[in-house]
Amino acid sequence: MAKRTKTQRENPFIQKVTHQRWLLPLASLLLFLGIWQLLYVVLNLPPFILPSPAMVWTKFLEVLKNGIWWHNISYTLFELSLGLFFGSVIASVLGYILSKTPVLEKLLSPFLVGSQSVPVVAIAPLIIIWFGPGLFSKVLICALTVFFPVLVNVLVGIRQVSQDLRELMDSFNASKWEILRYLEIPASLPVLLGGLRVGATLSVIGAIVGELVGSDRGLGYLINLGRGQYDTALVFVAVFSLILLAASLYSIVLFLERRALKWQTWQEI
Amino acid sequence: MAKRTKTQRENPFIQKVTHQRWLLPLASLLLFLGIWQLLYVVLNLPPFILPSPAMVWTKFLEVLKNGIWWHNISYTLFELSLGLFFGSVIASVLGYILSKTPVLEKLLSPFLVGSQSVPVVAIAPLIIIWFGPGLFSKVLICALTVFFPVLVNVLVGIRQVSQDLRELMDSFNASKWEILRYLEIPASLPVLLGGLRVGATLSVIGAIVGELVGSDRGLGYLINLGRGQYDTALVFVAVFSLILLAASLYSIVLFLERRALKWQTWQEI
Amino acid sequence: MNSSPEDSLVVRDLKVSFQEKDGMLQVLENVCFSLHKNAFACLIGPSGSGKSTLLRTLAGLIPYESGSIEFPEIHGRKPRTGLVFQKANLMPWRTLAENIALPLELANTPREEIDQKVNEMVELTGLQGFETSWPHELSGGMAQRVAIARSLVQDPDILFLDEPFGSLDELTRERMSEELLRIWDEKRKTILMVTHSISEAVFLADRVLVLSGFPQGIVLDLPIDLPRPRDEHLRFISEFVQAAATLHEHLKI
Amino acid sequence: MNSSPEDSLVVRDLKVSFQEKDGMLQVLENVCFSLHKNAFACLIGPSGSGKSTLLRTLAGLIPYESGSIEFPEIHGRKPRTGLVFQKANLMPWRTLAENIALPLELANTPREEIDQKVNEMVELTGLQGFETSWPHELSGGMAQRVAIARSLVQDPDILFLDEPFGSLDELTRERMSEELLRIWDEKRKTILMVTHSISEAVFLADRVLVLSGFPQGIVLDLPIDLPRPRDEHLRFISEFVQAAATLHEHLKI
Amino acid sequence: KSESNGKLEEITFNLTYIPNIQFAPIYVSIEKGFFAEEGLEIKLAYGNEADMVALVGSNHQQFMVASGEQILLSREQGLPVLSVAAWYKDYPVGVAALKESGISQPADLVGKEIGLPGLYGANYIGMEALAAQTGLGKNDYKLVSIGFTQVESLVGGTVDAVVVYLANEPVQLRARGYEINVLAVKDYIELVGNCLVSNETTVENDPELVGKMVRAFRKGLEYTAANPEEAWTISLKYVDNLTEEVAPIQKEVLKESISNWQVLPETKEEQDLRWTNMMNLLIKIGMMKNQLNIEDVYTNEFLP
Ligand SMILES: Nc1ncnc2c1ncn2[C@@H]1O[C@H](COP(=O)(O)OP(=O)(O)OP(=O)(O)O)[C@@H](O)[C@H]1O
Ligand SMILES: Nc1ncnc2c1ncn2[C@@H]1O[C@H](COP(=O)(O)OP(=O)(O)OP(=O)(O)O)[C@@H](O)[C@H]1O
Ligand SMILES: [Mg+2]
Ligand SMILES: [Mg+2]
Repeated sequence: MAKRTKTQRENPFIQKVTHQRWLLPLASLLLFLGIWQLLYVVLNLPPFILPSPAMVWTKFLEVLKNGIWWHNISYTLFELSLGLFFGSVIASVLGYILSKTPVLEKLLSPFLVGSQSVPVVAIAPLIIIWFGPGLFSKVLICALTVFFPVLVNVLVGIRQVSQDLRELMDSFNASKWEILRYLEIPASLPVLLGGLRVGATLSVIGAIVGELVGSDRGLGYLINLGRGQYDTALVFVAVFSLILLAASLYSIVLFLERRALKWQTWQEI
Repeated sequence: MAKRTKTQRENPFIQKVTHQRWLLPLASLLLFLGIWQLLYVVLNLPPFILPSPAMVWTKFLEVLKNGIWWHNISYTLFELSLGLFFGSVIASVLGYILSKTPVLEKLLSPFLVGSQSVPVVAIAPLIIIWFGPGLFSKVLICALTVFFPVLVNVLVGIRQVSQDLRELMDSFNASKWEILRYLEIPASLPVLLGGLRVGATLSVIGAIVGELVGSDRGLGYLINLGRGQYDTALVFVAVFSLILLAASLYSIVLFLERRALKWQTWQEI
Repeated sequence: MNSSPEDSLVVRDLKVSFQEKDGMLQVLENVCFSLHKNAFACLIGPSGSGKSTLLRTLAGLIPYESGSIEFPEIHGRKPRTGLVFQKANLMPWRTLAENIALPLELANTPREEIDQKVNEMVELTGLQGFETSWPHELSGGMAQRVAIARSLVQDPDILFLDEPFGSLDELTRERMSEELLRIWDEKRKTILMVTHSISEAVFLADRVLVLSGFPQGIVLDLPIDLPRPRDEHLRFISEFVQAAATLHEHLKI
Repeated sequence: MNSSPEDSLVVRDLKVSFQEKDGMLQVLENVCFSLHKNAFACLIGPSGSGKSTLLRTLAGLIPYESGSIEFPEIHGRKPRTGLVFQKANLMPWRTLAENIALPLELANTPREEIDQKVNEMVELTGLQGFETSWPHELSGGMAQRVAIARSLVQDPDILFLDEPFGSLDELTRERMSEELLRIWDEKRKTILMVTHSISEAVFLADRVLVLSGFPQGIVLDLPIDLPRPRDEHLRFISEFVQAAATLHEHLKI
Repeated sequence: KSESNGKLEEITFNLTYIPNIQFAPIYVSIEKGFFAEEGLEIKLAYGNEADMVALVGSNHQQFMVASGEQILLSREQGLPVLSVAAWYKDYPVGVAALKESGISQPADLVGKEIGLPGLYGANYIGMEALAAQTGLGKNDYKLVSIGFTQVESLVGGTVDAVVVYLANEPVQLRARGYEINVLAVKDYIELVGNCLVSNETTVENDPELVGKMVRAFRKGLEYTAANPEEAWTISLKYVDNLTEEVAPIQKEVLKESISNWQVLPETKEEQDLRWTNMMNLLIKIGMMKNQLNIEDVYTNEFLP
């Protein structure tokens, strides 16, 4: 029979590059800063249109020191966590139910699609009248944004589950709940996490949109403030904070993927 | 051996309900209108906050007759088609390339995630300066919106392709192009079309966002106009037109799914 | 056919067909037979005659159009059934050991007991050292052995096996069938096994059922009255050869 | 071992191992053999000994660590190889006929020729009436026959078969092996076939290779000098029984 | 230098927001040929105020309409924009409340929730000006960010009062039968309103062009004030959806707007006062840090 030994075959350089996770993102960051500085110098646009990296950095230190940054980002983070949580949980549950009852899917899908194509500003009055101008509306908008990609990927993911394995579970007389837990969740996880990747990224925009429409706290408010005061560096600080949030969420999902899909990693070349 | 006959087993009522595609959406529509009318009567809000279905219908007929509706929806449709087309094509191509070169994926993913979390209003001046206030900016914003869900699902879909079938193609000495055409595309189609479902729906919002920021044509303009004039019925007409656009796109993708995934339909219960 | 108190499975006039895009595919009709407790029956028949379909129907995975399937109670409770599929049907996200443990986890068995039983099964099927391998890292025969282990670990009363030794080499096959016989004998199970090898059927079973394609059903129900335990030299005695020849004859129909 | 102009495959000192999460899994070492043109060789060995791995390596699907694999030219061109996998490996989105047509489509064969060749193959494998069935609607044996048809349709010079008849009933199996022999004889192919049945190996092959697990490699290379065409009564002559016994002996090592 | 050799010079004119009846003077100038008389052909563009100020400030474009405080705010950030002609007399913002709420003077706002789009922009500045001028302290009232939903929020009872544009929301509310009280900022302090804006480069290098723009613009302004009915008819070509139900209200909006315009230019002293007041206010509420030279932020040299 075959024999297992502990030797390693991989090229140590490639290994280093691919295994040290911070190396490549760092490279991208430097690349980006380089391009930005170049644009700043070459285009020679006034700073209120395109500030230099250094200006933005100075501004960042300033708002960091006077607490404005934390005051606002923490609020957005809070909205966004709630929105992401409720949006993806409800989407998953609903997606599961719909995948089991195609008739319901057909009945509801016009509403679901509709809910995705209504711009918030258009129904802002209704939202504010019904749910008030506070936290709830913003969380709702964020949750709505997250909702759809997760829902669709749950639907697609569950449909993908191998019929043979369904029969296997049936042969053990597994209950619906057991089928969900032991078969459907693990089998659709790759697609599901793909939906979460998109959803997590969109959730940031979702949280911001509500703030842009009307809010006195959060990164969206900071953007409005910066724009209102022609303080473009502040706008940039807020935008980069957003990107940071989105990238962190994305990385968390990627990390989950890597952990959950160990059995699939062999397919990576 | 087994024998094939032409009999049908399905319950004719269920069959009618599930096969006549317009029946269920129609039911949802009626349901929706009913709820709306009920809200209108019960809440008794002034019409500039919540108009009745009849008012919105009258408004629709009016803008249909004087040509405003067509003038604006056609423009949005045009933007959106371009955005959807370029967004999904570029995302698919890039997704394919990234799925083949994980190092590149790691290098680029911060940018890609970043591109998704920047609210348009925040970088509107840059977009307008670089691309002008016209059509191109709007198509660009729309394409950006479509881009990400399609990209992620291409990545996930291609990773899902069965390794056994890859070996089969290799055993025929198939070229990369042949593997793409005969294996990767059909095998990842379910997930890919899932991404397109989300992308198509989002594209509508994408097209509108640009118009809302500033434009004198399109459904986004119509929304601004209606809000500016406190003509809420007009806002509703525009919003329903958006939903109609989104639902049509969604249906087209669903139709494609049904055609392309005939082999999978047996899994529908 | 009347059910006797000794029966553990009674099938009457079973009819099964599949809905396909262009109509119905009739697969089984007129299938009648019963298995008494502690029966070891083999099912043979041409490829596509409906053997797997019959087993899947018995295991409750496919609805039947008409007829009846009865499982009389054993020790005053509904009997547990187990099915080994024709494909290995492993979960790609579970390691070898986790795949074997699946039915125990479903039955809420305590962790320790699971570990112990899984270990037993790994040894029985000769898979030591591969407990943490993923299914895609296993050879065809190893995967099939995992599938067998998975069905045995839950100790079912009635075991349906669909060509379980299909991709095992002859030695492993012999070892596995010996084990199966031992378990059957020891635990008094009812076994219905599909095989494509006539000699394997005669060698192992008390009875061999021959399933012919639609619409014939079971065309032969041949009792095999060879002494047990059976060993290799039996293959050359005349009853064995006779039975094999009869089966061969009936398969050709 | 020196390669002769008559060889169509020469393997020297082949070494293959898999990268797994906790180190390397050594599977093949010291594998040396060559097949001459028009050879029909069978490969047997215990489950997990590396038979499938060897075939997949020969077909170019797995990189090898050291050693060499050579395919001398045939008619002045690189020989075409074909591989039948141990699993049927059908594309679920292609109908039965489209699955068989795949290699022809890859070779840009004109549509008419494809249709005609596919029809031939469907008949050969007895799958008439199921041309438009999806793979999930086929029985295990039917799927395996589709896989065989798919490999034969492209008319390769060297054919690697991994337990192609594993899930076929005895009659279909006989018919398919006869067909294989006919094609081999007619078209002068080189065939290397993995089987788990010693008697099938002796019955079909010119040579039987016995592969033992790591690190032994090919432990026996037994020529079978039985006359052709072979028929059933051969199974009872002493050379046959002798060869089978030798193989049985070597498998046990 | 622009030359009037029969061919018209094409100029982009930026209007904030969307086509609107309040832009009637510009539509009139185009349709009546006042721009063409000066050798100009106007291309209208609509968009966000801040974006447009940036475009004009960077001399990507030359002319726009903007609120006075935007000039101060953007100048502090280094955008060389300036007002070349005043349009509105006063700051066009006020606080509106339903009559039944009993709010009829600034002191009544104590302890109330006041809705406004956000803590930035003209509404916010107007509110702060009103509060500062009438001695209301930061903690006397509560500002609630409600986006541009003032009318709905007031009617729906979400807030007690809302900050509004005098020419718009009050008209809308009254037209729908709501009785309201409006506390107009202009009644308490004189601040600059909307202006025609250009940038320093254009003013220095092409004063002739600026003169032409101002002349044509003012002609339209005067003509509209004198002939509101005709101006209305002309605007129909530019503003969509002026239907039977919307039209009367929008006519009212136009009327209200006209009453706020500087059809006759004010004196330099009056203007200096408005700009200085605005600058001091912005500094007081922390939106500006440094004093600017008032001479730089506007010029009357192109006025008649
Ligand atoms: N992709 C893989 N990754 C890691 N290990 C593998 C992989 N494929 C096979 N192996 C290991 O290689 C060894 C040989 O496998 P192989 O499939 O070649 O056996 P085999 O001789 O074909 O057995 P069988 O008769 O059961 O099919 C086994 O121990 C198996 O676990
Ligand atoms: N899910 C299905 N949908 C439609 N037809 C099916 C399905 N499963 C099996 N069939 C058809 O039913 C018939 C019997 O199939 P079955 O798998 O029972 O044969 P089998 O006797 O097990 O054959 P083998 O020995 O080849 O495994 C075949 O004609 C097959 O095409
Ligand atoms: Mg079968
Ligand atoms: Mg194998």
